[in-house]
Amino acid sequence: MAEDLVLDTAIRDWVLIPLSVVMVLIGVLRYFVSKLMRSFQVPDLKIVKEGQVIVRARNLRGAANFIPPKSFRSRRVYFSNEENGLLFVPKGQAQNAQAQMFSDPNMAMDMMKKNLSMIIPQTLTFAWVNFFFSGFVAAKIPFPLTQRFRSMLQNGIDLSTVDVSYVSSRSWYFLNLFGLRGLFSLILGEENAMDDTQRMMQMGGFGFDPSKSLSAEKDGLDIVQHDWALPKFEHRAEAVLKKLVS
Amino acid sequence: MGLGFMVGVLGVLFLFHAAYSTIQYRGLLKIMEEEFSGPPMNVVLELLLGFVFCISAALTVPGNFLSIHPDSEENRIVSLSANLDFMIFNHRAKALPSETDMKLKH
Amino acid sequence: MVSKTEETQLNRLENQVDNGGGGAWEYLCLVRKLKVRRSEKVLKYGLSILNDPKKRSALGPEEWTLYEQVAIAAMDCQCLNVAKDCIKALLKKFPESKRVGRLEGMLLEAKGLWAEAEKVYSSLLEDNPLDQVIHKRKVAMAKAQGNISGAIESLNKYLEIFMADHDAWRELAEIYVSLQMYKQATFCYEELILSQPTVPLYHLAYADVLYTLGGLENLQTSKKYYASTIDLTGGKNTRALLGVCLCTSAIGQVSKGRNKEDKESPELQSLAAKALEKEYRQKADDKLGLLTSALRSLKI
Amino acid sequence: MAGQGNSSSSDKKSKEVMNDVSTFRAENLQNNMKVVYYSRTFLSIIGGAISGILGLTGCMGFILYFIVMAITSIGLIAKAKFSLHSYFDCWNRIILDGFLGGLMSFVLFWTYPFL
Repeated sequence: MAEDLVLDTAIRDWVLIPLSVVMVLIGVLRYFVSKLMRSFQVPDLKIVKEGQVIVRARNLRGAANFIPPKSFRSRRVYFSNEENGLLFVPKGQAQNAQAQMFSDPNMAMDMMKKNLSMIIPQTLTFAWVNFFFSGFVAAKIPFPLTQRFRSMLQNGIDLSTVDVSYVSSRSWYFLNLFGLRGLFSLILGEENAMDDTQRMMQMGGFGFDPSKSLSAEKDGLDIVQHDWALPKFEHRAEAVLKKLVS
Repeated sequence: MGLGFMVGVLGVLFLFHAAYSTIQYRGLLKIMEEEFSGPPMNVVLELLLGFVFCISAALTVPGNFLSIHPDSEENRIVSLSANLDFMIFNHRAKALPSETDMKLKH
Repeated sequence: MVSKTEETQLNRLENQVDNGGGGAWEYLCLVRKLKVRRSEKVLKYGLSILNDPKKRSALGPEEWTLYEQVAIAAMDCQCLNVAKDCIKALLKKFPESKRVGRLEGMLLEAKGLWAEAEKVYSSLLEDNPLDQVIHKRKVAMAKAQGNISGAIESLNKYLEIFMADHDAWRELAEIYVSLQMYKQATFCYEELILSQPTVPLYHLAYADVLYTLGGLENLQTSKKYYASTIDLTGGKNTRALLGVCLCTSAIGQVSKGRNKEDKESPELQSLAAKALEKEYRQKADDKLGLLTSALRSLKI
Repeated sequence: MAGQGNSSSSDKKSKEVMNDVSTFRAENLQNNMKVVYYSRTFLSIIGGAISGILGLTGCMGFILYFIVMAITSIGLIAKAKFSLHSYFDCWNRIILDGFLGGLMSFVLFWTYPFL
């Protein structure tokens, strides 16, 4: 179809390599900025207590099968009974998250800081790529793609005869965005292997809302089927001893 | 850890060098309008060597596996650590004669 | 939590340092990491490092953690002057640090001046009411004064806030056991099992308390928890093996023959007995006779 | 876990007493999976560079990716000294897990030499 286009090497030196370098630097910069901005809020009693209640309820849910049925049932009642159960949140008191967020200034500040370190560099690079490097064939990807990819990969190039494997710099940006995630996880350690798209989706919920998670924990606890694991342990102990003695 | 890392860096350097020489080679081919079928033999050998180095680095650098069984030697808990937060000081050692020469000299 | 390999490593290092093989600093770090109580060795080797300027400067920032470790060890060994000097050095370096304030409170405790220690702790609590370690020190102080009920009461108040602190649960359990209040102790050990289900020693302690409580149902539950300890330690925990044998014979006596229990795990106790004999033969074969006669008296 | 006296004995575990109640050390399992993830990611990047330098196009490149991933799996199994059950709860943790995770990095480093 289209014969081989000869791409000017200058494109590579002045567009593609700098773009990749910039994205790597942004990733590293974001790592250190988020490290700096990890603000330490002074926890007040209420939040600490609720956090501990949730941890304990989660432990109960997780290891329920390790304690006898009677004590599990008594604990479940203790946790989720209607009057003064730990996980029970009386209807009136359940402020919604937004009201709580505005009432507590440093939570709003923290929200803004998280946005700053994630969304802003992302949109800036994207705008920079679109503004400066659109409208020309930037790179050749080594594997053939179907026509459907043309609109995505070759935006800004209005020729329909160009082979789909020649792409514009925007697709090079996306390729870098996803490709560098592996490299970042190697360089900067496991936890920021999540790149921005995942973090954006995760960021949906507005702030940590204790009352919602308390009732969520309560529902989780109610549906736990207690099946005592200890009888099985006797069989396993027998097997272990048989092997040890033989 | 140090050795594995060095081997990995060496492997990556080999790859860079191979990449560099391939680009030179392609530039040469472009001038002589010949088709690029594959890098010359010595570059391929270099690639293989680099690849082997990288594999060995990839297997050693990230650290080794830990056993997941609670009864394996490294996981089996033989004693609880002393509850030092609740440590009390008036115990029977009060009656024992303490070594007198213990002193912080500065 | 001290695992088998860590224990052997600790013993090896201890012997090496004892007969002058060096490595005192690794030993001190391991003791700190495993949180084991070796006060007299820590005091001796810690001072040998602190009194030698060259070694001390080689530690860099770690020097101050060593000062703290030696200070606490000195209090434990009643060498209060050494503790005072260490705290003075720390105060010079960190004038208003709360950690050093805590050490001062502990020094007052070691001296037995409970009122002043109480004052120091409450002043520290003012600026950080949620400081867990201070609460724990107040509990320890009540215990040291022999006011056990006060210790229990303040520990319960502490646990109402910090429910997931398993060290506090363990301390409460041990206090209840010392007061033979086994019912409450079982509740605490259940909490510990919930927070760390794969730690065999919690299962073992829970089984011990249930066995002491007695009664057919408790004995059967206790036997199951001894079995889970055996499973989690690969059959190498002697106390659990003995526990199984004792439980079986106690169940036999209590139910006097109508033991429907045996259908679930019939050979558990005979296997446990064989494993015990094998272990005794390996480790202490002069006491083998003792073991076999005891097992025979339990009719296993 | 019945068959597992200590980590060195490698006989197969009897299935029916297989621990439906898992008493694994979760943090060690996570550590092992992190090691697998790091090895895979690093080698997918290296594989991408190699296929770029060799000038492979189209499916040849992807075939090389699968070969590299297979070699990584074999290397990891050798590293676990074939007593897989003392390090992982099931086989595909080490064979299939993250097989396609490194694909994007592979593609990126594959296109570099083509520029």
